[in-house]
Amino acid sequence: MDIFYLFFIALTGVVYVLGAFFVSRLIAPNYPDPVKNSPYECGEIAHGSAWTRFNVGYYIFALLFLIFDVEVVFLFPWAVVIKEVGIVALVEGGVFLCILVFGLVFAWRKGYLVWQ
Amino acid sequence: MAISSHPEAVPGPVGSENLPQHRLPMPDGGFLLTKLEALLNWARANSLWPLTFGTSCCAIEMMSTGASRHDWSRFGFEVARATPRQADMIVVAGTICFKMASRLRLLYRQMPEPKWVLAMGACAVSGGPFYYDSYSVVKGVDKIIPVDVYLPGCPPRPEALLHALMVLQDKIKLEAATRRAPRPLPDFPFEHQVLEPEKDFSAR
Amino acid sequence: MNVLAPTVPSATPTYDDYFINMGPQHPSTHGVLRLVVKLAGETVLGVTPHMGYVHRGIEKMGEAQTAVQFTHLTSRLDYLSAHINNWGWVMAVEQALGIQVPERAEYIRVLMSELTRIASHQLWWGVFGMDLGAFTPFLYGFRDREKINDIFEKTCGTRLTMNYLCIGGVTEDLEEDFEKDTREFVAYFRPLIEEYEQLLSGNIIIQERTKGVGLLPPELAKSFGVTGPSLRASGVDYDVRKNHPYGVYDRFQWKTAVSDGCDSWARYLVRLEEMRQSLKIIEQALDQMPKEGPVRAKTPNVIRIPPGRYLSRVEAARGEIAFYLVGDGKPIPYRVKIRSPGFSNLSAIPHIIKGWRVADIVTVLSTFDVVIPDIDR
Amino acid sequence: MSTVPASPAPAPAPNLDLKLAALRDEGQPILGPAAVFELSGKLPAFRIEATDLHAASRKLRDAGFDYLLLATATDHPAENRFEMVYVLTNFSDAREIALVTNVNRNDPVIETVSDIWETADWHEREVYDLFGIRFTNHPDLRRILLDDTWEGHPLRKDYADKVHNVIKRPY
Repeated sequence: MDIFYLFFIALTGVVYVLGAFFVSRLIAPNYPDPVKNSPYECGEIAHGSAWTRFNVGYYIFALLFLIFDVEVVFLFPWAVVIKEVGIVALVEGGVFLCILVFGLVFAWRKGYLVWQ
Repeated sequence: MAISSHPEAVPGPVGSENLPQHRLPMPDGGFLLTKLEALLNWARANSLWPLTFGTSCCAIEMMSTGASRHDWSRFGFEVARATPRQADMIVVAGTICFKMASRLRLLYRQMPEPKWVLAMGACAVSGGPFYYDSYSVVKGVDKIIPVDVYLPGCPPRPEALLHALMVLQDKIKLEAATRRAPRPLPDFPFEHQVLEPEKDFSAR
Repeated sequence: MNVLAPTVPSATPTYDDYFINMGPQHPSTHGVLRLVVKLAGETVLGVTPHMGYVHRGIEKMGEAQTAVQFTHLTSRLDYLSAHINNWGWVMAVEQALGIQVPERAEYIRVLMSELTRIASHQLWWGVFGMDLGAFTPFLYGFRDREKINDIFEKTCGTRLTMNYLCIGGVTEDLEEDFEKDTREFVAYFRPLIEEYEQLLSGNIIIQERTKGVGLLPPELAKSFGVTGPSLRASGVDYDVRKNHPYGVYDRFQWKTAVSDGCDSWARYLVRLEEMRQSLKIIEQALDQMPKEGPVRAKTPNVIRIPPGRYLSRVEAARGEIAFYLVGDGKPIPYRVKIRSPGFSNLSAIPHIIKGWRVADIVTVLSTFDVVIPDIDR
Repeated sequence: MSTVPASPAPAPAPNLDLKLAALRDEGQPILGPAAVFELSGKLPAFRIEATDLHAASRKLRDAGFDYLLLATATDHPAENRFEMVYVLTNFSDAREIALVTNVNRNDPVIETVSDIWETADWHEREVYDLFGIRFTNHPDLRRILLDDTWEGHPLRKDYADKVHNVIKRPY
């Protein structure tokens, strides 16, 4: 029976997204202009290409953010069911968090949190 | 319930109280509005996002309008976006010089389609105190981009800016919402000066 | 090659530096100033300001308008210290004509200038908070600034570009309840500066982003002609009201806000302290002011500027503004040069921002309190 | 169009008040006989030749005038000269002295003082931008306020602008 609910949730998601595109195509005025698609550079004409070799520091920060963001995503369902599951879930959550805190301390000690 | 203080505004057939019908002879707008367009215009008019664009003294009065006493977020203008991508209108607050004109024109063209311009202050309307004897001030923004509402004053009071914004809202409520053609750009002879940032650092 | 062997980091950086444009339309440049920034990752290799986007040619207009007509343009130069600019220009013409301003007008000029200075610092404080990401100071600062605007509006008629000071004194006498309003404002605003301190100064983020950022050594500041609170925050005790007194400033007891921190934090604290000193000056001026008397000296019908060179120097909210005037006996000046504080203050920024990060450009630019029409004229 | 008297009688005006006399007595020995004290208006000035401007500036800088207030020019087309003015003061008691030199209008070139006071860098760029006076061995002489593609120098008296419609004041 709950398959139907799952299908219903997926349906509303798809309808919601496609609907937004369809309505805007129907109503929003659409007048493409080459200048309108040019990159915005504070009022100036963009100069040079953005396809340059970036500093590796950005990659590290992105990686750290990704790790802790995904961690939070895991914590949400865990927090919802923690009452039914009881102590076991608490311990597992604690272990999961400790591993990640250990990763944070490692990054901190190595000095990755400070921009070089 | 008169929406705008426009003399010839004639209240149309009775619509629902918060979606008024309006009949006003407009050069480029529809004459009698349908329901959907009234709804769209009403939604757009009450959520206009200005582009943060202030060059001189009028910018301070625009900030005062955005601040706590003359709060313009009561009318839906609060979110002042820094990029033209998310802005609905430009409040040209301050003097526009020839060097800035091509930049303003580029910003206007980079804005998505339903866009409006409010020329705030005497400098933007006609060059203001710099009309005579100034070699570098454009005498009026309408030589660069099409302007919807002109607001005199040097600088205009925040209440005057609020009234001009309400006049702009009334104007939006009368326009044809869906197939609104972009207004033609006036021809402006000064082309954009190309950047050479390398030159800035070669000398040092 | 053993894949796991640690690779020695190459001497040359493995990334290119690139240019970004904090262009004419940018939320943190307080107007239309373009900064071409050369970046290596986040660290700034160099900054080159480009001005002129709001260059209105006011000096050329000075050669086409009479001295009386030119006064209204001076309040549009640095519109946050409109009275002080008017005073600078008007003092230059009075010096040329040898006009003696009556006593009461001198005190009114001091009162109006100090109120303008407080209003300018309030706006600076609000926008400084907004630049560093805190939106509440913007609302606090403008809420208190409206009180000063009310006082100006009652006496001068407008809020921002008042044309109140004129050659020979002041155009109109004060409103009758000007003294009551001003005393109310002083009593209202003095505790509020402590509230400002609590709101921003205690904030760890603000301290983290301003302490030690943008160090301006005194020698560099002197050589670049930096003036105003930015210079006094670098330990140089130079204030035109003290070192080169004009008007009746030498009759008041107050001290210039000086700190030798040289960084953005010192510039921030100096401006807060300067607000307190301005309140002190306003109180003393209100007490010592002659209750009645003329507010405007008799000036000739046609004000002809005698041949010669004249210079007047005044302490605006951002620094020292000087008017250099060359007359040739005609009512229209022969040459008007406006030495604007922002122009010299901005010339020092590229030399103190090297090596800092992109976000620090915003902090330094905001603590230098840059007003663009004042730079471009 | 009457112009500023080119070189008024060097004899100081009789009612030269004490402050100006003190400045003159202080500046004269530093600058030597080449500088002619000239009081036209209220600003005490020393008129020197353009060639020894740099030396005079160096001497005044070492004598304690560590703050160049402003460096600007005035156009005198009738006498075919630009009058360069450097107002020097200091951060202690802020007494001010002006150095005044003449530059030939047809070939306006003068030596830079930006190596003595770094604020002169931008002031001279602005004078180049608005007057067209070139400064030798200036680090980066480019237009600072106007567009790089701008023709002409607006602050000259005979500046005629056909492109940006300059509207003359009728009264």
